[in-house]
Amino acid sequence: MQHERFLSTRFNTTEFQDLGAYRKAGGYETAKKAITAMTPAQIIDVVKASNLRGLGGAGFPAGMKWSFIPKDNPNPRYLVVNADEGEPGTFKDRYLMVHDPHRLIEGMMIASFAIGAHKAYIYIRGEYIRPADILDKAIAQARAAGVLGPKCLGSDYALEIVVFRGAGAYICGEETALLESLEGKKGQPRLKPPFPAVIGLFNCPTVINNVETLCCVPYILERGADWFSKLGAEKNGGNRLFCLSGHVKRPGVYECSMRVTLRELIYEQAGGMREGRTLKAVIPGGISAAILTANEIDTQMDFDSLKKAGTMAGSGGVIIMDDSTNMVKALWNAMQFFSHESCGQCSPCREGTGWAFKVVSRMLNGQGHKNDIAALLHASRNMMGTTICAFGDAAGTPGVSYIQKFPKEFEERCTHA
Amino acid sequence: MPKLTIDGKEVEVPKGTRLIEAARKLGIEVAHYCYHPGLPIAGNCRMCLVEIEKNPKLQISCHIEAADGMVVKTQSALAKQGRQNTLEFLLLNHPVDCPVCDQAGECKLQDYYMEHGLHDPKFDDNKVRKSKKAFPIGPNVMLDTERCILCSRCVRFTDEITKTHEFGIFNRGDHSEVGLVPGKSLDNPYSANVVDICPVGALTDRDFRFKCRVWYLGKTPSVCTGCSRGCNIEIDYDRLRPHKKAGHDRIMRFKPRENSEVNKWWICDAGRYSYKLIDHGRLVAAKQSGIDASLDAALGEVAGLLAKAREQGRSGRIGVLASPDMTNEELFLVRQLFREELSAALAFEMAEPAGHKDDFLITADKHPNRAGAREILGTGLAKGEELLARAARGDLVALLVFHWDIAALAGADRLAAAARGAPLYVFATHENRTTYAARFALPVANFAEQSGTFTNCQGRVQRIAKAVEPLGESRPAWKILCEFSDALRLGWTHESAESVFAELSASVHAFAGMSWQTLGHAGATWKQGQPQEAAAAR
Amino acid sequence: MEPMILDMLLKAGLGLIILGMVLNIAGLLTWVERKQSALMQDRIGANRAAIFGFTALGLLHGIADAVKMFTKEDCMPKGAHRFIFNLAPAISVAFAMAAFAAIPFGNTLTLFSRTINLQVAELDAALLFVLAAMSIAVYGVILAGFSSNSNYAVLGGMRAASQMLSYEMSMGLSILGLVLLNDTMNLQEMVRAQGGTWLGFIPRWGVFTQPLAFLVFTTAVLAETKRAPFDLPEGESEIIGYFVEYSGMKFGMFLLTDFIETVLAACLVSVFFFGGWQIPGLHATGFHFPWGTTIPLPPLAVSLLGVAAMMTKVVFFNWLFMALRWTLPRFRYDQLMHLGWKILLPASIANVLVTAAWVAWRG
Amino acid sequence: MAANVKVLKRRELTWWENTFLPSIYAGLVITSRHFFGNLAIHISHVFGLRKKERGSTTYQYPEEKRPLAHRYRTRHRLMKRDSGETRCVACMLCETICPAHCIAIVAKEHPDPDIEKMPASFDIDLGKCVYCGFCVEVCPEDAIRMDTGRLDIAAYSRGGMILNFDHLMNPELPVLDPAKPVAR
Repeated sequence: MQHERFLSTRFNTTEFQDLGAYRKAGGYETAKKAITAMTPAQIIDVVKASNLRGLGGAGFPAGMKWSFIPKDNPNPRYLVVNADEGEPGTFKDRYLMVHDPHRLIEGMMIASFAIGAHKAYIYIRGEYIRPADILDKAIAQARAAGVLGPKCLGSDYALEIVVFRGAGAYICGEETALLESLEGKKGQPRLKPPFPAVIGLFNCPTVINNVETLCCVPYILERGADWFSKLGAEKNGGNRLFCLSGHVKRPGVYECSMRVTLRELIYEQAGGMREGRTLKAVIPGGISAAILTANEIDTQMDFDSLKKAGTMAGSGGVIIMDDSTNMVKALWNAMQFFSHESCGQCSPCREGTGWAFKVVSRMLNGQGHKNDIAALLHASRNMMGTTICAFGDAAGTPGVSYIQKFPKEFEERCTHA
Repeated sequence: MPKLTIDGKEVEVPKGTRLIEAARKLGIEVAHYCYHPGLPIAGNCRMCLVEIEKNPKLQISCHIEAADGMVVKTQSALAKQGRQNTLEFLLLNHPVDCPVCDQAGECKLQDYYMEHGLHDPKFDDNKVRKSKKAFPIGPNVMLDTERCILCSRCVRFTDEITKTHEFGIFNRGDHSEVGLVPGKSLDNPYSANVVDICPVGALTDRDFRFKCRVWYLGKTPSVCTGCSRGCNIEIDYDRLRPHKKAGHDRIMRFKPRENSEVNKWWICDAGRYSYKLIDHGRLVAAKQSGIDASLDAALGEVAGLLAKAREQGRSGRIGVLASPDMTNEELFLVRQLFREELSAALAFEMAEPAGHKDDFLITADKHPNRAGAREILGTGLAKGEELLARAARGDLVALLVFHWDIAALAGADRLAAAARGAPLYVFATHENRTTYAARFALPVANFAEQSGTFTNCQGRVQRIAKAVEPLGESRPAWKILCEFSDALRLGWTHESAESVFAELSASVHAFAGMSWQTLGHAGATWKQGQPQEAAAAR
Repeated sequence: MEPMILDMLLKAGLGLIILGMVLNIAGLLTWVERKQSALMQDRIGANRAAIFGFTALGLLHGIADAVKMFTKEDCMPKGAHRFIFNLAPAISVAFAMAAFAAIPFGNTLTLFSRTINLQVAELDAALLFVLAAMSIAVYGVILAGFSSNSNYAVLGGMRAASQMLSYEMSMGLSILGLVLLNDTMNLQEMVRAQGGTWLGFIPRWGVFTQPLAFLVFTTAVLAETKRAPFDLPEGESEIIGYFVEYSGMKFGMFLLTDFIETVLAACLVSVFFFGGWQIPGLHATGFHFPWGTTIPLPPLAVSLLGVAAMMTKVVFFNWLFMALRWTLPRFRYDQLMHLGWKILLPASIANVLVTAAWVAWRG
Repeated sequence: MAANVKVLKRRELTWWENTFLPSIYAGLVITSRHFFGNLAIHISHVFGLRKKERGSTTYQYPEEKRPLAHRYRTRHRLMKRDSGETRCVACMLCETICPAHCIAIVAKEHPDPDIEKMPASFDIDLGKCVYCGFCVEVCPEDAIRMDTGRLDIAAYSRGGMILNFDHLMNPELPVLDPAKPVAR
């Protein structure tokens, strides 16, 4: 299958980090057109029509999200870019920020204009030191050139962009925890409702979008909503960056249409499994997604199809495991991560992740008790759906799905009385 | 006003009411830890899960607002299972050291464990040890981070109520623990309230520590007398166990009692620890010039003196210094006996240094019933100092002093001068320099040992009740006044403070329409309109 | 005069010997009772009282008891009749002992050419004397209960009195058969009449001539001693007896009376039904066996053997009574009355009638 | 509800049985068998024979102690930790459950915050104790047991019957001091 690529076309060069090169290639023209020639409502309608989904993981339609900003709220509005790319197996936003930072800024500009924000934040994970530096530099350049600032691109529209570096907490990728962190508090998710679109950053209406989502926006305005929505699948417009990692010949970021199947991603794009190995399992959307076995890979990679398959598209982090993989070890890895990253606010997640990790550790050491599988399922299931944010579901999913899909490997290790 | 159904019962609640409050209105208690009606909602304990029809997931009832037509089930199998699962999580790393925990017996973990019957926990690994076990975090509070279930009530209390921000929750995941912000100590004037709101034994009272198991406590609703706010309290006393040695403190602690009109859920530390005065330094026997004497002799002498003065028509020269520490009933009897019957020289106020006050509960007036005294006795009266001066001039045949420690306020010299000029009779709860100087000091019961009413600074009449027996020979002042009335053959028939109050409400306008029953345990605000009725009558 | 004084002295001496003997046996019985019941019940029994570490199989307990009783406070209940209260135990014990005066402990003993009848009082109506003495013992019981100023004691006394009266009837009637047969009321004569054998080997003892009378008498005399299974008057552990208000040695006297009466009962049963001092085959000159062999013995030896035989029989019956006491459960009061009036009394009357008919028929 | 009544008829006694003589005789045989059998054994013991047989089933108490079942409840003791300290944490559950109100505990702070609480005093009034063993069952710390095997409990006063903390920690000590004053 042929894929029309646009997001990833600049991934093999760093020249577009420079404002000059970017503008020479037609950069900021779309933004200028949007700011000067379009109304915010028009922009939102275009984005809505493009079926652009939130590409950070939840897949919430971006245009819809923008339209939730209350019109009558006198408070300032904010755009926050979620660049806290913490999901294990995901590394697409880094490519975008390193290789095409101005694309992000342009997307932010359009989005900020659409929602009426004059200040936008990029919340970037603390480990992304180089991307953050590049962004800082790009913003400084853009501001110096009058692209940003009180008069953006010569219009009346004012926009300031601030890069905010996180401190390395996975939970701060959750939008409300991100807001808390941005406000200078401990990164813990907030109770919803109210949603950030109503009460967000500093109690003001706020839109939070992923880097990739915003990078798509200039293209949509440039080439039309129709083009974009046709690129992808039904109600899943456009392309998506898939981060293939694990036991394939060529791991990396691949831009594909949402229509692509998992099989194609593995065997065509990534060049298939390593020499002499066969596929055992795939996690299609970051570590929080339910695992799939080798004969479940014919599913299409859009949000709705994967949901139907019992898993989720998530952040696009496809982790491929071959037959040399120890699933208990894999689960141990996941649970170690979750128990370390639970924010500790809600009891089920705080205590459940630690419990699940202890049980899996015991299994890994071959010390599993006879009823440990039941205990692990019990803990995992009870974490799901009972917490403030989606972390509980994320932390519960691997335990349940790994055991469902590979019960034998777990049973073998749970023999102690 | 949304109308919803909870457990098959319909209820209508104001908009914005949370489900947990709507359920409470129906008398249904949904198990909860982090939710407290006086604090912002955190929704982190995930205990108050209920099932809402047409909603696939269980929802926390402390956060979800009641909506019209909602059908809520708090007792469905799913909801119960959900709460049981949460409880299991909460107990995973709880040390379950109930034997050494002062909270045992009033611990919500215990209560809900019994309610939800989690008798087959699946966790069988080592618990996470927190950094520190019990340690003091302020003058009044001990913290045990292991017992903490991280409900964040204490954090929210210091953030929202006292705004002193001492607490924080540190670390992540199951290593999270509550603690003090570095460099701070929990020493705000309301610090011990965190003990009350802590649903488990993480925050315990240093003063109450290991003193008594809570199931030995008897509880009597009463009112704090520390200042004129009249915070509602509960007197927790040790139900004397026959095998326990006598002689130890009877009152174990004060706990604030919810009254949304007065003190909400809180009480200041000064009031909370004022229980120590109930048993310490008490005047337990009549004293004659500081030496033990017969109470009957003392009462007889005063009664005889009153009768003689009336006979000789000199009763106007009896000085009576009543006190705003007295109950409304006692003040009413003072008015009836000394003003209406004897027309004695009456006062109830003295010059006092201004007390500490803040903008929350603590008031500057350190007497519980000044409002009541002014209403009953009137505001146009002489001050106590004038009575002292008259006594010193020899103008009085006797000076009766209730509660006031004159030596502390007016000085020992003026006290001595007054005592030289007229026989001084002091009715006091505690021994002090005034009782030593008096011709007779008579022991009276304090507020924990009698029933009655106080009127707080808002004009709210609130009942106190007897928690313990009067110490030693002491007896309530109203009983003493009734004895004097017998000596004067006035024909009073009061058998309880309640009957005095009935007469009071019949004759003093502000109290009109009130009765012991309508006051209840929350009290009632008196009538506005024609205040100072007594003064007007003069 | 002289022989008469000597006779009196001899009789007095004999009386003292018998008195001492009886008292000692009664004292020993306290020990026997403990030890025998212990052995029967797989216990050890009293074994603690010791002098210098010697316990003498618990024999010293009797002494310890005596010391205890003599040294115990002598209480008298308020409102008790002082004189009668003191008198009652004395009556009990005195008349129980007086009855021994008529008991022959042996045949005549010839010493220094004087013939001494081994019977303190050679009464022709000895039988009546014994019965009378035993009856008077009832007074002790009734008076004790009556004078104690205690309802329980009165009830106990009344129970005791009615029981003793009930059984005295059968007791007296059962002996009547023997009197008819032997034509005497002198106990010594009655014993002598039981000498000799039938067919050379069956002793001519009362038990063989009057078997029914033996059963009735034994039962009645046991009831007369107020001991188990007829111990309703005392009811040691359950129902309170007539001496509930007594303490110290006065209580001890009642206790002793029981044992003395037990000895008396054993003596009477031996004398009436087991030939007293008779030994089958022993004649005045020595043993005469039915197959013709004779062992000549001097008269003194014969007399002493007779005394020994009497003692042996008394000891055996004491043992038997003890064994019965620790074997049988106590009667209920109505059962007691039923037995006395409806069984023993008709049986003894029938026995008298049959015996009288037999005597009349034989001429 | 009509009860189902089954009338049992007693066997009529024969005339001979009615005299009770055979029963009396049988009873006498039994008791006499014991009497003479035991007598023989005791006599044999005097001569050093049949030593293995016991002439009685009773125990001569102070010299000879009856073996106690391991669950027999005897005087209390407090258990110790490895360090020799008491295991008791003064939770007062025993005091609470005690039906005789014979336990009185006063708590105090333990220097080790991991233990936190310990008894300042722990008194058991054996004069009131009914040996029900509830205190042992209720103890969450296995701190109190009734397995000392000590039954020799006597004192000259009521006060002498009160065991204090030292007595409970050292059950082997002679505790009931006759010289203790009568008054508490």
